[in-house]
Amino acid sequence: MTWSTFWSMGGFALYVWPAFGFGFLVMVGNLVAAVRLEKRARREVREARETHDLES
Amino acid sequence: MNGLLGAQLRMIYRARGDYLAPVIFYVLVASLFPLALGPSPRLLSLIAPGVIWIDATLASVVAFAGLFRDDHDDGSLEQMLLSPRPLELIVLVRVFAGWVSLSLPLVLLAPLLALWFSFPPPILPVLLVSLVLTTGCLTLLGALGSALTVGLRHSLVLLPVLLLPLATPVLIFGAHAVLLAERGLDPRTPLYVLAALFFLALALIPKATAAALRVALEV
Amino acid sequence: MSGRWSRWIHRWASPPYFYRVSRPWGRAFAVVSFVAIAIGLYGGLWLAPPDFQQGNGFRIIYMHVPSAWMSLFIFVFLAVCGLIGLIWRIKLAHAMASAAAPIGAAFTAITLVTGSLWAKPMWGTFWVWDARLTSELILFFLYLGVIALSRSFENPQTGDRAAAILAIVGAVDVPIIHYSVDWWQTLHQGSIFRGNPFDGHLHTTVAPSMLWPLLVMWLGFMCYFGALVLWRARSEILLRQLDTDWAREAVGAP
Amino acid sequence: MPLGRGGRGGGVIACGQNVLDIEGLVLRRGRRLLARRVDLRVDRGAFAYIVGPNGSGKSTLLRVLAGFGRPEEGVIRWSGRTIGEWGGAYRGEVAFLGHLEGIKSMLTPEENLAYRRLLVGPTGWRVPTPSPFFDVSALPDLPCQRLSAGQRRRVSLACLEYSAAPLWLLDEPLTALDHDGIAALGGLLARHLTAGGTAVVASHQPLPPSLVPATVLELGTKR
Repeated sequence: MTWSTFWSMGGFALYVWPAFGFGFLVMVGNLVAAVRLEKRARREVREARETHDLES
Repeated sequence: MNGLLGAQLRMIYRARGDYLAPVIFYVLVASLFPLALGPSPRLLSLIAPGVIWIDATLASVVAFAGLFRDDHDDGSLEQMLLSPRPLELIVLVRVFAGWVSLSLPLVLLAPLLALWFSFPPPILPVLLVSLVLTTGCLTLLGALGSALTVGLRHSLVLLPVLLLPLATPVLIFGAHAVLLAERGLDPRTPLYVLAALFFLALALIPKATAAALRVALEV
Repeated sequence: MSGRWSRWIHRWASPPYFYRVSRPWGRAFAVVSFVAIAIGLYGGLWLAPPDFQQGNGFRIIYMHVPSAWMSLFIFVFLAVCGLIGLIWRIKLAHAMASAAAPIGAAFTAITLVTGSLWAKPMWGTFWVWDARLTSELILFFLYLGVIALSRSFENPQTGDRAAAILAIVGAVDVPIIHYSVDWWQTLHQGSIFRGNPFDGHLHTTVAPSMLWPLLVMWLGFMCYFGALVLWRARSEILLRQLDTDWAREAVGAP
Repeated sequence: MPLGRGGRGGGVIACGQNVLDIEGLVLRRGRRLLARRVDLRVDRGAFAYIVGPNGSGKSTLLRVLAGFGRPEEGVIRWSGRTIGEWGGAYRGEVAFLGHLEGIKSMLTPEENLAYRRLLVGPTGWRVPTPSPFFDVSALPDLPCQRLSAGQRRRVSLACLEYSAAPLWLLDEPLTALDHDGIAALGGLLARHLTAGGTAVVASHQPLPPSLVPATVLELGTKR
């Protein structure tokens, strides 16, 4: 397996690389979503604390 | 339990006007296909099983969206949940009453649709048997969907998304039983599988519907 | 449940304990998944010999097949978490389920896209009504249904429990869908296409040099899922315990 | 006139001492915390009166007592056993009157009574005194949809009158009742209590003078 056949994937580069590209894109997208979820969760816990203090 | 069924059917009879809409929807949608695809009998008879099944599935989903909503809105759902009788039985009675009022018209109208789609008459019995089993499964699934979304206002949009994936096996075996019969092949295999699906749904879905009703009313 | 067993479940499933313990476990899973995926890719893309029939195009299976396995595994995971949550009323189980659902949907999407990218060179069209791809498509709609239901209630607990019921019924339906679509395909075998690229290929992959990267990729994906679901579950459990003291300490709020 | 499990040897005493005991209950609706550590004890033959502004958790408390969902923290004991221990049997112990009347609008009052009788089952149903306060035959024999709100409320209270459940949970029972309706409800509740039953009543309106609650629980201030 030489570098040239690796990049060209024996003529299937047009399908193999987008497939892996999309796959890892989505998996990284999941990580980004997880970060945003954690931020939202932390913010809501802080907010719940403030509103809770006001009520009691 | 038959007293409950009697009361349910009496209620349905008195409010029969409300149960007309899904039937009109069913017949109307079926009549759209010749308008869209042209009236040639050969084409229509080819697509007849598919059209009847997709139409029956959509009509069922639309019709069953409100199965438990009226009980929820007038408070009798709370009384049903507080009844010492097994909730699965009460749900089963409600589902059978729903089948009679909403699905039976779809089955009885199938010959009319068959006529419109120049459907070969000798295959009508297979169509009716398979449609009865299909609407049985769809009624049970519709009851589950209605129970899951009973507390929501906009459940009509959500219900198809929940139910149609679950209904695909019923669609496949139901439509293909008639397709095979049309080609002169033996339709018994898909019919047996459809019957098996119906009994599996009969065993599993009332329990899930009862649980869904309890979840919906939880504080 | 015997005393020891229920004590173990309640100790492990208590949110603060889970919140603390899941961090190291999550990191461990993340490291293992990174290493395994790297090795799997190297094995699959570089070492494995090209397939005699499909040349190097077959290498897409190293992304397609593991994510297909994951999409099925995560749906069963949803159903099991739903069952635990419904029966023993363990809030953590619902948090894990609502954390896992989007990941499962993502893997299903990957499977569909890589499947169609693989069908293009082998079959000339991006979409083939093949039995496996079709049941994967239906599984994708099942995921969307579960996620949509869990988010359409303003009370998160009702949403969790309703989605759990749908996931359980869905999990029972998945094998039925799979076999009904298979039966549907054999019925139309003659009319659309002779044999299909996926079935033929999997049974002939006997060469071990092709097989081990597949298993390593699968291990990598499982650990990736483990790390991600624990991470998301920590946020989901916080969202469900907003006004508890431990949540505030965990977030470091005053 | 025995009240309670008619089938199980008549009187209320037979089914335990009918005491409702709530300890450390936390009331939560979705994410909002409504009340923390609610403690309440209602003895046999007495009733508790729940007051508090709208949205303070009165209805939530009654619904939890009726068994709709389990409380996360706190214990509810009825006749010495927690709701968990009662399991399915608890449903026969409770008669719940919510904001909604709980009657079918397409059935006539008589048919509604028959429908509720089927739901509650033989052991949960008993024939009240000869002249029941809420005599359904006095109402027009039309589907309840065409009756007035007050008449519909009388039908749902009639269902309560026939109920043999020892624990009554009444959420705003006085709504849509005229003056003598309120007096009739007072008499109905009084007879239930003298027969050894227990009740929890949540309401805005002042109770009729004849009814003196054993305990008054103020909701809305999170202790």
